[in-house]
Amino acid sequence: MAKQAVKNSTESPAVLEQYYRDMVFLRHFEEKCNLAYRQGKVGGYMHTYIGMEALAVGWLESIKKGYDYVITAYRDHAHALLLGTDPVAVMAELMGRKDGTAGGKGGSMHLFDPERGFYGGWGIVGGHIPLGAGLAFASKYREEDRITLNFMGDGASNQGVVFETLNMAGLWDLPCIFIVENNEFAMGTRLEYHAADPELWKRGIPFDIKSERIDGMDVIQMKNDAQRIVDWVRENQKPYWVEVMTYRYAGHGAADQDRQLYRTKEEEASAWKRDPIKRLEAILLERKILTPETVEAIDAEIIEQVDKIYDAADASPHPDPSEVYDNIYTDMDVEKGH
Amino acid sequence: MAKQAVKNSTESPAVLEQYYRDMVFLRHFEEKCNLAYRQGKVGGYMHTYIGMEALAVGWLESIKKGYDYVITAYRDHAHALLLGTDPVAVMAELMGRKDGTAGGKGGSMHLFDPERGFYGGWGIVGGHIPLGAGLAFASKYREEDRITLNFMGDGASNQGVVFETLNMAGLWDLPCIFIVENNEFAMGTRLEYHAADPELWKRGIPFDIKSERIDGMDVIQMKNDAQRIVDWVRENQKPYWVEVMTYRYAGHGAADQDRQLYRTKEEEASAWKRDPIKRLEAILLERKILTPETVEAIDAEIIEQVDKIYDAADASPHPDPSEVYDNIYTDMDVEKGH
Amino acid sequence: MPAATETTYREALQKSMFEEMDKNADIFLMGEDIGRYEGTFKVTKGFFPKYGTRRVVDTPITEAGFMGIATGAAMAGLRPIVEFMTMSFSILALDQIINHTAKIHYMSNGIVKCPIVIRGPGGAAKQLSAQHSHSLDGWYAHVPGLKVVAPATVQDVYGMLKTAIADDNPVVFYEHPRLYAMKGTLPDHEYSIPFGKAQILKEGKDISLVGYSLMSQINLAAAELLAKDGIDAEVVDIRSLLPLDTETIYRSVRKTHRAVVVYEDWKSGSFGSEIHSRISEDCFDDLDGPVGRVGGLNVPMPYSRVLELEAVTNEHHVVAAVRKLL
Amino acid sequence: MPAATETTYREALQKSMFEEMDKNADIFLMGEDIGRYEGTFKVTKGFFPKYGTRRVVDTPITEAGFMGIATGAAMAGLRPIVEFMTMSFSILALDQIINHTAKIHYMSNGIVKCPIVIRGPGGAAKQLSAQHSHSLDGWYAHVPGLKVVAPATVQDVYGMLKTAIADDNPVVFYEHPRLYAMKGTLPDHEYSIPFGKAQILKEGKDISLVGYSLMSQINLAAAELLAKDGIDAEVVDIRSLLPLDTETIYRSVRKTHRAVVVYEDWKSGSFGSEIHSRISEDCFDDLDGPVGRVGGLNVPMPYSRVLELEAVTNEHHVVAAVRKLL
Ligand SMILES: Cc1ncc(C[n+]2csc(CCOP(=O)(O)OP(=O)(O)O)c2C)c(N)n1
Ligand SMILES: Cc1ncc(C[n+]2csc(CCOP(=O)(O)OP(=O)(O)O)c2C)c(N)n1
Ligand SMILES: [Mg+2]
Ligand SMILES: [Mg+2]
Repeated sequence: MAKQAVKNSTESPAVLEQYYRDMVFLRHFEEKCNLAYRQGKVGGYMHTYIGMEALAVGWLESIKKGYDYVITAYRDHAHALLLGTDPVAVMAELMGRKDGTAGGKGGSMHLFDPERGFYGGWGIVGGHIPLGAGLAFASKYREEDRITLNFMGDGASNQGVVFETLNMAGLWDLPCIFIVENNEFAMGTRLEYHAADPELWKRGIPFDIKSERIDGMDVIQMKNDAQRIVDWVRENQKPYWVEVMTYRYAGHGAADQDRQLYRTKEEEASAWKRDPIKRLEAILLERKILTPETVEAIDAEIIEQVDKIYDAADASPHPDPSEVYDNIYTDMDVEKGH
Repeated sequence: MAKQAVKNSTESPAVLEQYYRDMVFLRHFEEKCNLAYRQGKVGGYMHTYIGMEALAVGWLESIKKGYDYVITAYRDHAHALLLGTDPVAVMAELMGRKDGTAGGKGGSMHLFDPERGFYGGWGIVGGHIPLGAGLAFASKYREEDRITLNFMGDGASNQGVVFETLNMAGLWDLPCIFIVENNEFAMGTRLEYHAADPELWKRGIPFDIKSERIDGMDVIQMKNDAQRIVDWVRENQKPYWVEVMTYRYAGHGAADQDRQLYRTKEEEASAWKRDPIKRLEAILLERKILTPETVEAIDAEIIEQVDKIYDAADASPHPDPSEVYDNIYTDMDVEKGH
Repeated sequence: MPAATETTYREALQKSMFEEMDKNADIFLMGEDIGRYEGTFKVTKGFFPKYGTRRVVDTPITEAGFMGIATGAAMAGLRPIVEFMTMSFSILALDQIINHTAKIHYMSNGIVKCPIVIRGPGGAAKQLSAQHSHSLDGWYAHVPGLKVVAPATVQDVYGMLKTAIADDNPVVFYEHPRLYAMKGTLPDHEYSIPFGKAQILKEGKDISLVGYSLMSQINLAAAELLAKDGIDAEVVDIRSLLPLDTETIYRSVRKTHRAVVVYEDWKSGSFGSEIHSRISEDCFDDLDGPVGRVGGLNVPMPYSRVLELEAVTNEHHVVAAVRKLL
Repeated sequence: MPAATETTYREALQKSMFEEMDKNADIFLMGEDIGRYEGTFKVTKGFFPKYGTRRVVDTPITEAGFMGIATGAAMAGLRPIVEFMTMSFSILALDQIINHTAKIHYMSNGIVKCPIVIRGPGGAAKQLSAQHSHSLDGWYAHVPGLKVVAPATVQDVYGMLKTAIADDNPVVFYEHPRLYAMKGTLPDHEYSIPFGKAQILKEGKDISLVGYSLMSQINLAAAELLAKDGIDAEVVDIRSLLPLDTETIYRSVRKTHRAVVVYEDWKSGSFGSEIHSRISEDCFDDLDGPVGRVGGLNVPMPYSRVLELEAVTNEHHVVAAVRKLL
């Protein structure tokens, strides 16, 4: 399948190199986040996208950035970054700083950038799914041709509100693409222990919603499939349900050090063979779009870029304590004090 | 289909007559409830089963009464009565009396009779569905071979918690039969306005649960299908999802006088042609199990029986005001007073 | 004297919504059976024929789901008015309301707005039993990010709904099933009533009866009964729970030196306890005796009318509480 | 002196559950990631290897669904212990808990029992942001049909969990993420602690500090700080919110004539307000001044540590409140 997609791919070398750079950037960015977490610069819950890069790159390359709507859960750095949110603001938010996307109020799980169509960044598993349908409801109401990408995890796809939303999306023809990032785990729970039928793509069927399962580890194929679906939804103004197969190499979050409780080292090692970055790298080398030297140069360049992001973010001040009261309402204060 | 079932039916005349009597009893009982409501003897929300009799009779004839578990929503008189709950206690509960199934605390929507396996009687649409799965969980945990009948409306089948429950029922192989009483309406909302795909039977599919749609207006066929499914679930100790097609002749509840807001008189008239009681009556007459005279006699006998039930219930005293505090906890009182 | 029309609480709500929907096409209604069926309490009667399926959206019975969809639509700039058939059912949507609707503005540090009205009847109607008779006003009033109002009069329900619809924040608009048929006179001109202003429904000098929604009417009835015994009660109608106008409440208490807080919710742990607590603390030196409270019994609502009447707060309970204090 | 072992709050919980599960095969655990993954806060570590999939049930992330399944199982006579990964997520199961679990006994007039323990960490841990830091204890304590306890010490968490498991009614058992690692000495014999008994954690004569769960530890810390200034504070640990032992609270207040109620929940409309309100009313004549309260800021919990520390109640806030009153 992947071979097929590659053979038929019409992407220019420049575009392929851009996918590569985007994925490498995400990888290094997330690794930096992990480092920052270990250093105590980032706290709370933080979840990286390591291993899943092709998925987000493929989808976000397929939409009209800044026009279409995107929403996801707490594993949200990649989506924001690919939409063009200032990476310094993202990193600063993780560090809880004034220059963060939400001035330090949201943290890693709650990134927002509505100007770029990004509506979060949510922490209640499954809870944002109706919000995403609501974005699609709004664009339909206004007779625009925006579409909404509504990302969730495999674990989230069990939540009741997801099914409620699918029913209404089907009933009202909402132009919303529900994307299950099936990384095989919900925290410490393996897919087969949380889903009665691990073929999650079937969940759109009872609502007469077009549904399919696709691979998310080959960025070229991912982009092709995503584009096909995005175009269909924009054209037909109806929902779509997609299960995308991927893998989470890291622990659930930066605090999860107990991977061996739910999977073996062997399993992890074998999953690394599907690494989307290495996969595209091989193709780029084979096609001579890149050489081992340029690969290394890109890597070095991006590492430096990420270092600068980190330093810039770290230079941002902490919020002033008084800001704790800001922006609860648009027009009034809460009663203050303990 | 109906013809087929009738032809193959092996029920004895006595059994068929019993189905008939049960259905006629339910019909007259519910009509009496309506009368009691109009007289102001019953208050609050009250929902009758008129038109749906074959469904409950068919299912409850298929289980081991008093051993298996049954749970349903607020449209619950039929289920309790068919399980053998004292009809005087049911009527008295509707009237809010001391001799009611819950001493007047529950009312029409909240009948309970755990001794006969009946666990309610619930008012939050869809809310009791996980409870039913929990009953099945308990019987499985104890390695009994009980099964649970878990009834809900078509409208209820949209609630998120229903899908959550299906997933766990599938995951844990709970011996629970989920039965959608599809009477085409959720209060004033027609099936097609509340379900993205009106084929509700499909909703078990994503959870790898055996699923089908069957007719609920022919009691003989209903019983045969129910028995087949009950036997399968008891044997295989796995869940089942069934959509049963029926119709609600009356308004949503006794207070709903606005049927013309959501359906035409013509539609109602044509639905009456499917009346399960008339249908069985025709068969009984054709087979000469009953004659027009015995039909009339049965009717008169049951009307009298229901009159007596009503009178006995009405003779029950109202609860003493002090009972308001009873049975909040098994072992303590709440703080009293306003 | 300005022109006025006799109208019900329900009609006042309708008038307010019609006027606002005519002005702004971004406003739409969403809820169960609100369109073709005209709403269980008939508040939305006439809206579906006028605005059609686009602006009057009948939903499946999936409270969490449609509350979330409305919230998403509000985030994208529309102005939904969500009806819960009864506020009791909003329990199923609490995660959406509390974790999403109420928090998005803060979590995004002000870059996302969520202009939405959540309305419907709350409290006990008549014999609807334990699952359908909840007073959740206190829970909502506990949540920063929400505004919560509960008007008690025809004039207020009209004017405060206007304010709610115009608000750029989520507003929980608590109606009461036992108020819908209540009549009053509505001025013939448009007006709105700002949030955060309590009002004195009846002046008095002996004791302050503090409440909101139906309980303000109960307090008026109690005041009449008390008047017969020569007790001159002042009736303070809070109207807005969050923000709360403590100033007006305190001014009244500082005048009468005595107060009873009256509410329908379970007595223990309600928002009435909060008001009671504030008066007790902040007016400590002005009080001639402890502040009284009258709330609903701490019991799940029973079905039987005999028992239900025991459980629900009425004017005689208020009178008894006042007598105990004076 | 009886033998005792130094142990953590977490270990005390584990010991209590192990002992009860060994005795009664009808007890089982249900929750997210509690089995193979040992629980997010590791409270259920060791249970899955010992009891297996039958009695330690890992669930999908569907709070409403598994809460309802556990409730149904309890109705049929089993004795589930449901863990919410954090009590914040129990918001998604509120309809199940409040409308089903809590009401079945009353709605059936006593013929159905629902013996179930609902447990998990509630309140703010550290930088978990707005959606993961809820104190819902007050909401549960508002609901007739539930019992609600929130132990503050190693001894209590052990003994009260025993009582909760033995109870034939639904019990909401509030733990605190910031207490799990706290150490204390646990007697080596089995015991249980009845609900509805407050305790004096530290005697004092100048003012009563009233709280529960983590806040009782905060109050102890505050009392130490106050002692340095010569203020002798009494620390009243409520332990059980519903039923509530007002007698012990009032006895303390009648001794010290002053009180501050301390809680972590949002200041306005919390269960702390309820306690505050009761003391103010029932001890009116014994008070030398208004009762104080200290609660969490009325803000959604911010992520930034700087801001979070502003929002969460600590011992210095308590000290400041006491100083204001004395
Ligand atoms: C309602 C709710 N329940 C539980 C949690 C705790 N939790 C956070 S992430 C997570 C796992 C979700 O897995 P999945 O949806 O597959 O997403 P992934 O983390 O794999 O991207 C859990 C249980 C939560 N945040 N919200
Ligand atoms: C959660 C919730 N939402 C709304 C209601 C109000 N309500 C009661 S019955 C009903 C219609 C249910 O229809 P369906 O499930 O098809 O059952 P039927 O009445 O047809 O038997 C509604 C909307 C409720 N009781 N609970
Ligand atoms: Mg996952
Ligand atoms: Mg129906």
